Amino acid sequence: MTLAYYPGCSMHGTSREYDESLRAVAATLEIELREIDDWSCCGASSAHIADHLLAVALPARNLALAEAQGASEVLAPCAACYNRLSGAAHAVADEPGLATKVPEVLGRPFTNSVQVTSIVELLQGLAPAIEERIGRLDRRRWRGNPLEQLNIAAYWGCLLVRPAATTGFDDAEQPTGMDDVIRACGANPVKWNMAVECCGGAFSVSRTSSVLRLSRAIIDDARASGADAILAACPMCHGNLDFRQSAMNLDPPMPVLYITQLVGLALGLPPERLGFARHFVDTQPLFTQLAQKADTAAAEAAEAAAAKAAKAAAKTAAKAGVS
Amino acid sequence: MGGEMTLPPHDLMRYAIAGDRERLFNDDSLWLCLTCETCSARCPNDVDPARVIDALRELAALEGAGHGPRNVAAFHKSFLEQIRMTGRLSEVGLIMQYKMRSGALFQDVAVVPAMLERGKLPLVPSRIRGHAEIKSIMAACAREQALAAEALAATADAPTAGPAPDADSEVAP
Amino acid sequence: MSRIGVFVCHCGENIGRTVDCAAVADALREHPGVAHAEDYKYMCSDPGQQLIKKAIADDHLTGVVVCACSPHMHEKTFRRAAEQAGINPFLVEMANVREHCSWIHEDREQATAKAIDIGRTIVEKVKHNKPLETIRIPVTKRALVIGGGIAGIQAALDIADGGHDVVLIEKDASIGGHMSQLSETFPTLDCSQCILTPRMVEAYQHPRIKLHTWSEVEKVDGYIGNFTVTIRKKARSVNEDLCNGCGDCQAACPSRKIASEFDAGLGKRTAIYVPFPQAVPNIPVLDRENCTLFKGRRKGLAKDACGKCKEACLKGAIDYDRDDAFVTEEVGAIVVATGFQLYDIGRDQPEGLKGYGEYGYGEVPDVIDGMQFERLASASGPTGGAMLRPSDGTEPKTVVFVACVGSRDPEKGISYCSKICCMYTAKHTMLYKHKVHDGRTVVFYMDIRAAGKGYDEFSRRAIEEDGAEYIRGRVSRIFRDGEKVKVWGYDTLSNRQVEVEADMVVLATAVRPQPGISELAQKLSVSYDQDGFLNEAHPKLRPVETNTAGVYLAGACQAPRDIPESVAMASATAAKVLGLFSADELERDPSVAKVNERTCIGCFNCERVCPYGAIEHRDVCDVDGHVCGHVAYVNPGVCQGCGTCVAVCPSKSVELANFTDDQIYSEINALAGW
Amino acid sequence: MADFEPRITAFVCNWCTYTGADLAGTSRLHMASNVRIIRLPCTGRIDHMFIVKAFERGADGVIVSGCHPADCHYTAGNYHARRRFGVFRELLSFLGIDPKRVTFSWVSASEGGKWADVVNSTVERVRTMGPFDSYHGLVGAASPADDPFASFETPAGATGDSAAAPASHTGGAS
Repeated sequence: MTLAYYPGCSMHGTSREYDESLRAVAATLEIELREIDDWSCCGASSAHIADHLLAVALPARNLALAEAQGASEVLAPCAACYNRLSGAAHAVADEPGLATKVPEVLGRPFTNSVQVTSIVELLQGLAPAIEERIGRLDRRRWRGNPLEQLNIAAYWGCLLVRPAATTGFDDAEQPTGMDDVIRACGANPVKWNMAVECCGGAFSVSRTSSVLRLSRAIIDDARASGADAILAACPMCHGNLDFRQSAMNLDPPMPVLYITQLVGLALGLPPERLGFARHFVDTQPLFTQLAQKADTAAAEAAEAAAAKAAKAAAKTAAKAGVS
Repeated sequence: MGGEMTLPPHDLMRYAIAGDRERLFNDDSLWLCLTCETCSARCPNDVDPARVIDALRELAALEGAGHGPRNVAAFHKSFLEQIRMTGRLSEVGLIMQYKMRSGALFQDVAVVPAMLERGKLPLVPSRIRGHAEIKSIMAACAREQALAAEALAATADAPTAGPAPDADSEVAP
Repeated sequence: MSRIGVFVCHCGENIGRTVDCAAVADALREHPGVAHAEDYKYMCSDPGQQLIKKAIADDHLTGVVVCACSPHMHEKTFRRAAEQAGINPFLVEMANVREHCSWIHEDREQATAKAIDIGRTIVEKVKHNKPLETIRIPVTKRALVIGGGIAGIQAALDIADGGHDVVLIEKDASIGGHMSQLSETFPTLDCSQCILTPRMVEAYQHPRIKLHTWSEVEKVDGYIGNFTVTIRKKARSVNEDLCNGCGDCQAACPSRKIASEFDAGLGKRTAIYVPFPQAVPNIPVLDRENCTLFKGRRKGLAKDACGKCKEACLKGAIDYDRDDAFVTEEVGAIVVATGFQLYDIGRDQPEGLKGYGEYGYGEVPDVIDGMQFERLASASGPTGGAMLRPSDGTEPKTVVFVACVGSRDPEKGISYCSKICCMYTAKHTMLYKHKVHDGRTVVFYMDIRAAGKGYDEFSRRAIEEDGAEYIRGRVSRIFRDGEKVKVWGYDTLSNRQVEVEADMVVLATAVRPQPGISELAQKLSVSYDQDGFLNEAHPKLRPVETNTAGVYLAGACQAPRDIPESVAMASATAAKVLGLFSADELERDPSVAKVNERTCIGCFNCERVCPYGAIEHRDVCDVDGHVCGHVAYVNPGVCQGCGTCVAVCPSKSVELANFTDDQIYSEINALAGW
Repeated sequence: MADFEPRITAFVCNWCTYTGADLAGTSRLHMASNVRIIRLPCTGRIDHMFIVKAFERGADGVIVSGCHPADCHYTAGNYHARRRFGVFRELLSFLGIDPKRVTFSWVSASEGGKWADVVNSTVERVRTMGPFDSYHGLVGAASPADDPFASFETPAGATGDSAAAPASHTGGAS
């Protein structure tokens, strides 16, 4: 499988671990990611506030480049980029005049022929392949894997599910795709309430207090629902939940993983390749804790098996005795 | 964010229907919207407040009512300026510019070393080859917007009675 | 040769002011085929009518044209007069020179010229008018009522008390409908079952009412006065004639964990069951879907897996091998009273509707709908009337009620107001408060629509006496938060976000038509709106009739209705039915279509366009008497005379009486060269 | 062309437009007097040939009007009419009749005002288009009213009465 890859600005900056883990996972799953040559910013948080045409034109340039570079499908792992790219594709298709206006403004041909794919769609589609690869379906092979002990809250945020008309690959209020990926990785999705609530998005810098309030509510609900960690698919969400968490003085802190990092772990990739060191909330305690739980569980299972075997042996012995 | 707005989304819609620019543009509420789209997703009448709010913000700028409170405006200006300069968003550049514009010079300085340590703030901004193209795209869009502003001024001069025309259609390119 | 009489009316000054009536009469007198023409001040007056009668007799007229007002005004008057003078009333036509001429023009010359033209076209039409006999069709004085809820019961009782036989059919095991599930009713808070059960028994025991429960309409043939209805009696597995309702079978049934429909899923029932103790008839049905024996049979087990109910039945009434049976009933009128269902907020929705993901798709156990609350509040309900929430059986101390869930939400697919929810929500807050005195009730509403006698006073009482907190605004999210159910909403009057930690949430979900309503409507040739509610013939003046003669609507199958409205509609349908049955024969307008069987090519285009299903197939035989083809035949009892079949007939083999091609071309010709 | 008075034939349904025209009358809405109404039970009854015939017989314009979609007294007759007229427009052009000479509209029983508008606007439009005489040129020198073959052209064997009518009565009305 070959996909055009639109990393977006954050993946080269504050969310490098997302980019790294994605590349590692893609390599393992034999997916070729062709980074769009000379891609530019999609305008994400700001362009749509200032100028509707610009908000369409900036992402459209990248779609036009992808087109010119022979792609039919573009992966935009950043939720904000995905939202702008797919939004632009829909706007050009639906809004009268844009189909001619946009190429004019871009100064390059654009036929709006590229499909924009989100990371969740991609990984959900790959879930069977992941399951097969890690051998989760083979209970014996998988038993004892620490991920079995991981309860994780799938956090979607706003940009992957809304507006439903342009995203629409999952239910807008109770999406399930990330849960499928979690299950494929052998971990346990928790039922919780804040999957599609907003984290404060682009106010991280300009209105930090709002972000702290909104993100705090998300982390609290995840914890109350029994999650050991939160799963994110958006650099902005990750930044608000991870980087801004130190200001919340949480004890213990709540680790926030990228969806690609979880898949990487499941695939058995070394944590260094997945960029955990770049997190602000240390993930090491989580891994230690999971490993301990796994050990305990394995010991318990062994004990139970031994007891069962003993019981069975006693039974046969008794039978033998009777006969 | 609705709780932090003096005019929550449904009030913004009411004032938009009433054409009350004064109320809309002299209030920060318009700029507190994060475009999380929850209002649009749950509106029983398919009003799509998120799109209307975007349009209102564009209208506010066209009419010279600014880009909201200083720090919010500073953020968006810096963001777009970054794109204009290099074609991509350099987060270091964004933060630096933002600090200059907002005056929040010391905000978050403590975390910079931690960011650097984690390799999250590349100091050398990468400039794309097509940065001239980005400049021309932005210039073209600005021209379109100027035309729209002129058209808007023309309609504003004409005596209007009753509610203002639909905000969406006015600013649509 | 035609001998037409033309009578020009001055209508006082109304026509005479702008039209030179004498000139019109003079001009038309010269028109070929006109034997008599005169004008008079008031044609519709008694002397005016005498003029017409006299001319008919003296001049042996073969047709009459009255140049006066609109046919919708006085056509009947003049036709009656002509009939009294001995000519067929359908040879009389009106030329509308008042509404269509004198009243809308000022120029006397132009108006007069136009009046002459109008007179000419009608004279040409009347020349081709055929004497018609009013169609008389016999009436089977027996009614079918579909649906045994309060509307159906009321209609059946009223018709039966009026002296005619009624067939009442009900798809469920018992009659009673939704009203039997309610605890108390607004605005009087009288016990629903206490007022309903006597009526159920009365209907059951009425000598003129024949009841088919666990039955559905399979097929409807015929037309007003003469319907033949095939009824599917679904396999009950219990012989109704033998069963004495002792209940031993239910006691013996091992499948005891099936969600009870009557208790809206909150209670349990057995596989063989009577839906509720007061059921009428008190005869159980066997739910084959959930029965162990039938599950086994479906799996192909050689031996039956159960049989306990049969063993327990001392009367030998259980019969596992009975299949669906069909009975036909001949009736003259049909009352549809199929009622409603409640919208479900779940993920799976029929086409055009969406669920409420923001309310957890109904998967939060302590979020229930209005009907479930009725069962919780009912003394005969699963909790015996104790106010206990479903998840853990504790008494909820804070209950949130949400109005307009689905209703007035075009984005979810329902744009109408469900009408009853404002009132029953107010009632629910009171019922709750009367049971849990220290409890708190919060109601989120969009508007309070309490139009009805005593209704607004009732909802005020909920607020003022029983302390319900009414918050004007919508709820944006409902989710489980530990033991609590959290409700996020907005108070638009105080402009603030509201969060309520509730123990239970009651959703006033929208009223929707019953499933299968469109199939039934098609069987009855009744139209329905985009929401599936059946259409009345006229929203103001014919609210209980349909466009299919002889089919009437009562209750919530037509639109959301409360109990008094349903009952009023039911009685109205009964009045219509009794009126229909008051004569032995029906009179019908004879302007219907007729097929020329000799030229019909049997393409049945007419059948495809006929909105009434009036086209039938007739065999055509060759000289040896073998069937060699088919031609169309218009059933005059069903045809309403729209003429659509005439326009689509490629071989011009259908004619509509008194609107024939001849006549219309003659009218067009009469205008030539004006 | 200022003195040209167009002749318009209107085919209307009995239940909506005819009653709407009645309402225009009871409301005393004054309108152009150039329209002659032919009442039919339903627009579904209208055969295209009626319209062609009206033009042939000297009409300069035609109005076809019935109940609004979904309001048909006979449930669906107007839908069938609408569908047929979609096809008929093309036939009109083929016949050399400018489709603008034909007005299709929905006028309900409560729309007296709309009926007056339909009448006035159609009359005005046809007035600017001028008389419809191209067809008559084809038929021959004789004016349609004097056409001695009128009786043979009436489909389905019109009787002598109707055939004689137009031939002998042309003077009085105009």
